[in-house]
Amino acid sequence: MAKKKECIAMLLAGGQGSRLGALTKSVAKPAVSFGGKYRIIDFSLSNCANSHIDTVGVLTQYRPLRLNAYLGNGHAWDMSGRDGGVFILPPYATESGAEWYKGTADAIFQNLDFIDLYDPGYVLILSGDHIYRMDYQDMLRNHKENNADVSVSVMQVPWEEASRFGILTADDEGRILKFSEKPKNPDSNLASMGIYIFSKEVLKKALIEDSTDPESEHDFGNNIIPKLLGEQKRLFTYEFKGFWKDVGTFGSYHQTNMELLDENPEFNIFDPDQPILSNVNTRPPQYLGPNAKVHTSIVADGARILGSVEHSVMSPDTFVGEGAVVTDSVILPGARIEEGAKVTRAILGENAVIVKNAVFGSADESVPIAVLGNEKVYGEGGAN
Amino acid sequence: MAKKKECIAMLLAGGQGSRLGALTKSVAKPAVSFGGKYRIIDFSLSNCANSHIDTVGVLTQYRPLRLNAYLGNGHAWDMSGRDGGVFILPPYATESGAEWYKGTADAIFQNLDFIDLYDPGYVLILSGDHIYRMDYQDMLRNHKENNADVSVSVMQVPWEEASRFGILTADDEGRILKFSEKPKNPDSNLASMGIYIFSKEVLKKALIEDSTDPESEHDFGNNIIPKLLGEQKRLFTYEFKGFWKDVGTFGSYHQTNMELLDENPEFNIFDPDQPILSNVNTRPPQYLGPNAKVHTSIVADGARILGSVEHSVMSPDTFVGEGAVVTDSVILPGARIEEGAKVTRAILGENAVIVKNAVFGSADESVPIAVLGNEKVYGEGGAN
Amino acid sequence: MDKAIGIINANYDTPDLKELINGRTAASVPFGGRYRMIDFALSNMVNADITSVGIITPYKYRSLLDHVGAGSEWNLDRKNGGLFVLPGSVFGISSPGSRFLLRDFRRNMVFLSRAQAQYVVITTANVIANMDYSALIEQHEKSGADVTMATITATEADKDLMGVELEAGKVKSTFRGVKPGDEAFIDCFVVTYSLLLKVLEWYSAIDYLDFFEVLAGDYDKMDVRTYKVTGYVHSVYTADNYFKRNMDLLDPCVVDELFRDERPVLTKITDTAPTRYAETASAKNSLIPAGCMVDGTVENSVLFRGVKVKKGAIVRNSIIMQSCTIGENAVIENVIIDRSNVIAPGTVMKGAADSVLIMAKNELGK
Amino acid sequence: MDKAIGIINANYDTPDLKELINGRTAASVPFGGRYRMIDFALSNMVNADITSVGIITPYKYRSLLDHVGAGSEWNLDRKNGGLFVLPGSVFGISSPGSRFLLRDFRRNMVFLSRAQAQYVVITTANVIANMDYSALIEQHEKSGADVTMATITATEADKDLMGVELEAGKVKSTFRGVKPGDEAFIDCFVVTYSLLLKVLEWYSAIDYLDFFEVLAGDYDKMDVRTYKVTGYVHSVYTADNYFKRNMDLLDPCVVDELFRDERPVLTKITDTAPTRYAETASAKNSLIPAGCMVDGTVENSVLFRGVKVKKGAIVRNSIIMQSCTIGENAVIENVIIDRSNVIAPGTVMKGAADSVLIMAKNELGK
Repeated sequence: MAKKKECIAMLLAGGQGSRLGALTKSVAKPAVSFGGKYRIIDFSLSNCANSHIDTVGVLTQYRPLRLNAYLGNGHAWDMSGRDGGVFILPPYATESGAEWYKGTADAIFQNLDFIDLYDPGYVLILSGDHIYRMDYQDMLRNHKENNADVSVSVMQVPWEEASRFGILTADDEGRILKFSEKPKNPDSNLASMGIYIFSKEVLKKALIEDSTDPESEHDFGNNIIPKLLGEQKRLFTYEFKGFWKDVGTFGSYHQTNMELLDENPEFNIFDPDQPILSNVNTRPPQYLGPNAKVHTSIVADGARILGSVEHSVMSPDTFVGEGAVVTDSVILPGARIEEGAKVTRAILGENAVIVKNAVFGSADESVPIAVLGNEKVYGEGGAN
Repeated sequence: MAKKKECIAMLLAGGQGSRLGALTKSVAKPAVSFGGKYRIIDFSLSNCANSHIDTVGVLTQYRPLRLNAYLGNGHAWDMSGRDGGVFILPPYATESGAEWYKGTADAIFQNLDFIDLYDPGYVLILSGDHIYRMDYQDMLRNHKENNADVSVSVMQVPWEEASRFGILTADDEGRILKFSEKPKNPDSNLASMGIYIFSKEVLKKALIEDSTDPESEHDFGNNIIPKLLGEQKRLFTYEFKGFWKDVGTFGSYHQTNMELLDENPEFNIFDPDQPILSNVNTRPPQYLGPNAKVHTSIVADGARILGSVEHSVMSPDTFVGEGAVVTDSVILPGARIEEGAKVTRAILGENAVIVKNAVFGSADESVPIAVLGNEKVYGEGGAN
Repeated sequence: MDKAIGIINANYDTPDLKELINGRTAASVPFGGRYRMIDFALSNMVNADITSVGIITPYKYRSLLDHVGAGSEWNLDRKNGGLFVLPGSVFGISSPGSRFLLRDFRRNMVFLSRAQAQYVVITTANVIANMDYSALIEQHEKSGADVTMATITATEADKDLMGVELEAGKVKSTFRGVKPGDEAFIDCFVVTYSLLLKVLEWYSAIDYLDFFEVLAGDYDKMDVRTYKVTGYVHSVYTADNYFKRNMDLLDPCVVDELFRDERPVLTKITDTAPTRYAETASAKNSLIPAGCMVDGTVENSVLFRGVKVKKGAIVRNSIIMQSCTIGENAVIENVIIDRSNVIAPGTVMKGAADSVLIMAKNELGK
Repeated sequence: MDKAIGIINANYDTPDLKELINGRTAASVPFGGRYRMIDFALSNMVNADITSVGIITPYKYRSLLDHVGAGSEWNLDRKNGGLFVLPGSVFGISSPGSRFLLRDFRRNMVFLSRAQAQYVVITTANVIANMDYSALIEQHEKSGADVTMATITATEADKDLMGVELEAGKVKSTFRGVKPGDEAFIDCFVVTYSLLLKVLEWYSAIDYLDFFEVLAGDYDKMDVRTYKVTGYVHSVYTADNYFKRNMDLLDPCVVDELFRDERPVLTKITDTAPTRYAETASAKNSLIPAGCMVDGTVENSVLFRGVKVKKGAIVRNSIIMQSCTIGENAVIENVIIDRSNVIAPGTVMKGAADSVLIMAKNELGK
């Protein structure tokens, strides 16, 4: 039925992303806005498109409605059509009953049917909430050269931070000897990025065995990788050098947005040869009013700026009134800063409103980033 | 966000369709093949397309994978794009937990969010497993003229069969006075077809109230309609005249296919002005061999017929070998009847095989239709 | 069957657009930062639920095809109906100003006869307006007219339109030389399908005529009415008008009227990053789309996608089209720079306020 | 960046296709029950994972545009790459048989320069074959050749192809007047991108020449090789050949070779019902697509969609194109009936077995 594929991707987008709570009201975390015009999931999907992987299963069980509408059939990432596509894979009922996904490994296990449909040689496992640019074909080439069963993408972290990560210890050829989750005394500084390539038959066997293990939490990092290491399977690292960020907290989300504003940003979204693809509506160009001041910022279409914007990220359809000042902030789609208001070191959620003359956020770097949730109004009645 | 709609459709496609068990192996019932090149759900979706309803939520919890792949984003039914589309609505998890659909009304209740996104004036509730052609706009016009809260599509059934149906009793204006599920002594012969138009606010209120009723089975026919009748709401019948069939049993499925072969079929799939839209791949034209005999039959592309086909429905990629004879049968996609085999009064599932010289089915009308399930092989080794 | 089908005629001569039509049709001239002229007519069609639209193309059709593609951005990639690119006739015999040649319709009888409908909405591709065609169709239907012409009260900018004279609510004649205050035809009308077919049949021998030349002899026999449009409506056939209409978009009220959520103007979507304003940037009273890099100063100007304004450069009262680079310390004032031009550092180009310079597009640029 | 881009040239003269090219291009002539000629070249491109394909169109391009649309059936409605419709030059100066005019490539330098790639696969639209272009590209890459021409061992049917003479595996000359057994070029080749650009630059002043006319003088300097294709491969430029190649499809082995699951031939999809055979129908040794109504007799024939063969009618050794009706008791033998013709009841049309009749298409039929 479907055409056999060399490699398909399974993208884990299920989490509720509770640490970004205020921004995930009626939006799944992978669909949270990022970088002015993107959604977080655009980065993984664009990596797939640019790596010629045209079939992606998206595993989700939390509020799939808008994520569904956003992903459509994958056309925005050049993936729709005869043989490929983006497929949302929610939990489903079978003759034997109905089960929610119990963990990352269980989510894939429950969709082995989907994988079998394409009968790929390799399965790429991804997270939907990382910001990076990677050529998965290069990782696949590496996997094949190593004759590996599993490849785990890793990056070097500072030694002093290594105990906060899942750390892989490998020999000189890159073969993994040991996996330690948050080790007290790390003997390596190679941290797992949560990106795996499995040879399909190895994956299938491991997931089937794991599914009946009552002790297992059905998690890739905690269960599947240690299990395969124990079985002496050929697990190799693939060392990634470049920009990679998990934007799972307000702090890292804000900081990663701010880094886009550097004069020579480490992560360059402006490179026309490696575009980040996304699914957008037509919006009119941005309008800058007669008294507008905008610098060191990125601004998306549909924005209307009458006041000042400094060192900030402005998403589509945002509004900054006359005399308002936005500094060091990330303003999500549709948010409005009314005239005379002041927003500093803040994140404003989708369609959030800062009313006239209100002051939100503080330049004091010792206090956390100020966050206003989606659809919320701040400063109603002129009060703070 | 989304454009406001006058009317959207919610299509109940959740059932496992167990009475068609052999044909639903790895296929949801709405995706079962019908009439040579269609899938059962094509008929409801084409009605929507031809009635200019461009937004359809499909409620499903059973094996959505192939149904998802078949529906895509609705492009095949002219429904994709900026404002509309076909959206699969599986059960999903929220902050408060995860629930499977407990009944038809509960399925809609759990997706009130989706309905609110389009803020329609009216909601059309459909079943995915009926074969008919209806102009829903005419029903909507009728609904508005009656200033109705709910309209129920009905058709006259023979009085002697009325006690097998959900029967509606209405006054001269069509206002519904009573609903009786399979009444022993029917006082009307108007049977509900399971097609409803609700004014949105009435639907929403009824579903919210029903959701907390511990006595309710959360079913439209058994709970919602009686409840609204009890509240003196304005429920009206919309009388449908024409061809309508529920193809939920092998007998009715076979018979309804056979009726397409009548010289002047009551249900005419050949009318070019009212095409049934479907999502198909390019297949080569059908090939009839030098000794082929085909009459009183409908044949889809990709079929290859070397033997005889009489009074049968041949789906894409079916094969009839030299000397084989197919009579009074429905042959689903990819099924093969090898040389010299004989198939009579039968349904062959997708990719089923009748081996060389085997005999399957019987012309004796007192025995039930013979059914071979999807992917099954009959007569292996020459034995029956 | 839909009630109405649409035809956008893009096959007419617009010499007054000068260098802007080098290598492209008038319909595909860029407009308003990210649009093309034809986007307005095409969006108006689909916003009125017209699902069969034919575009009559001139010979220089590539830029137009590139832009409209299969029509998916306008939801016109459909099984029933959809977008049809229709070849137009080659010019020569017709009188100047003809925009609705009968032969362009006759050449496309197959489109007309397949897409049956009660009414046909016909427009040129150079009307800048967010119009509610369904109201136009509704008035036409209710009045029982044969033809309903959309009209405006002319301003100084509209003198190249055709004026109409009414008598008892019906059009009795048309004239050239429109003055402010006259009722002027904006090259958009609805015609009853059966009448259009009849006209094409009657005049099959002299099909080099314009539809309105033909009507001119028949105003007594035919029921031709007008539908008065208010608000922002302009037909753009000259470079001067082109510049002014772009500058109109620096008024947020005009933007709100043209680009409204309930009837959006749709265009081809490309994946460009948001626009980046460097620390040295200054930008005011300007329309700037995504995909630009602004390091210098931009005032009272309209930029298009992919424009780079380097450090120290100044762009004032100008239109800079797609993929141009304005080099460091260059000064650009009262200029239209067409796409893919690279302006060397330090260059100074200043047009007069009432007669802007035009720099033609760089054909081989990306 | 993809390794290769594709160009399908549909801009050449094919007078020997006679009435079949009335109102349509050679590329869009219907073939094999539901396809158009170009479907083979286009499907071969996409089956080799070529995602940027330019089609050079002649002036009569409407039928071709109608057919290829945005390329969605071929997965070519993409953001990166996609299907590009490229205007061809007008004919006149070139020698007959030219199929790869330099000026057609030069006119479309924008396409070539945007879609950078290492190799360019170029073919005409009239090659009926299910070819693995990726093997062709691979051989070209491994051999390091400048140009690799796909060739066959000629049969009687291939005498209008160009023959090639090899010396030590390299092409040294080409000739007209191919005899069975000669190695003949099937109008499909791969060229290294940088070389194509150089040739276009060198010969910019005499761009009315054909690419292979130019090569003819340079075979000693350039590395031109061949890639021998076996199996079912035919170029169709004459009506006689057209008839025979359609009839070839009545051999299931040919069908299996052309329409294979792993490299499907894709075409525009329409929503037609399955074909209905009435009680009085008899159909054998024929290729019949969905959407037909067969009440009469069909033998040794190829029908297209929407054909009705009424009761008592007999169709033998014929090709009946889309939407034709063969009236009751009519007898049709050795005839090609082009689309939308209605044959009155009782009509008898018989061509000779070696010289079939052709009935041109009915332009205004639906």
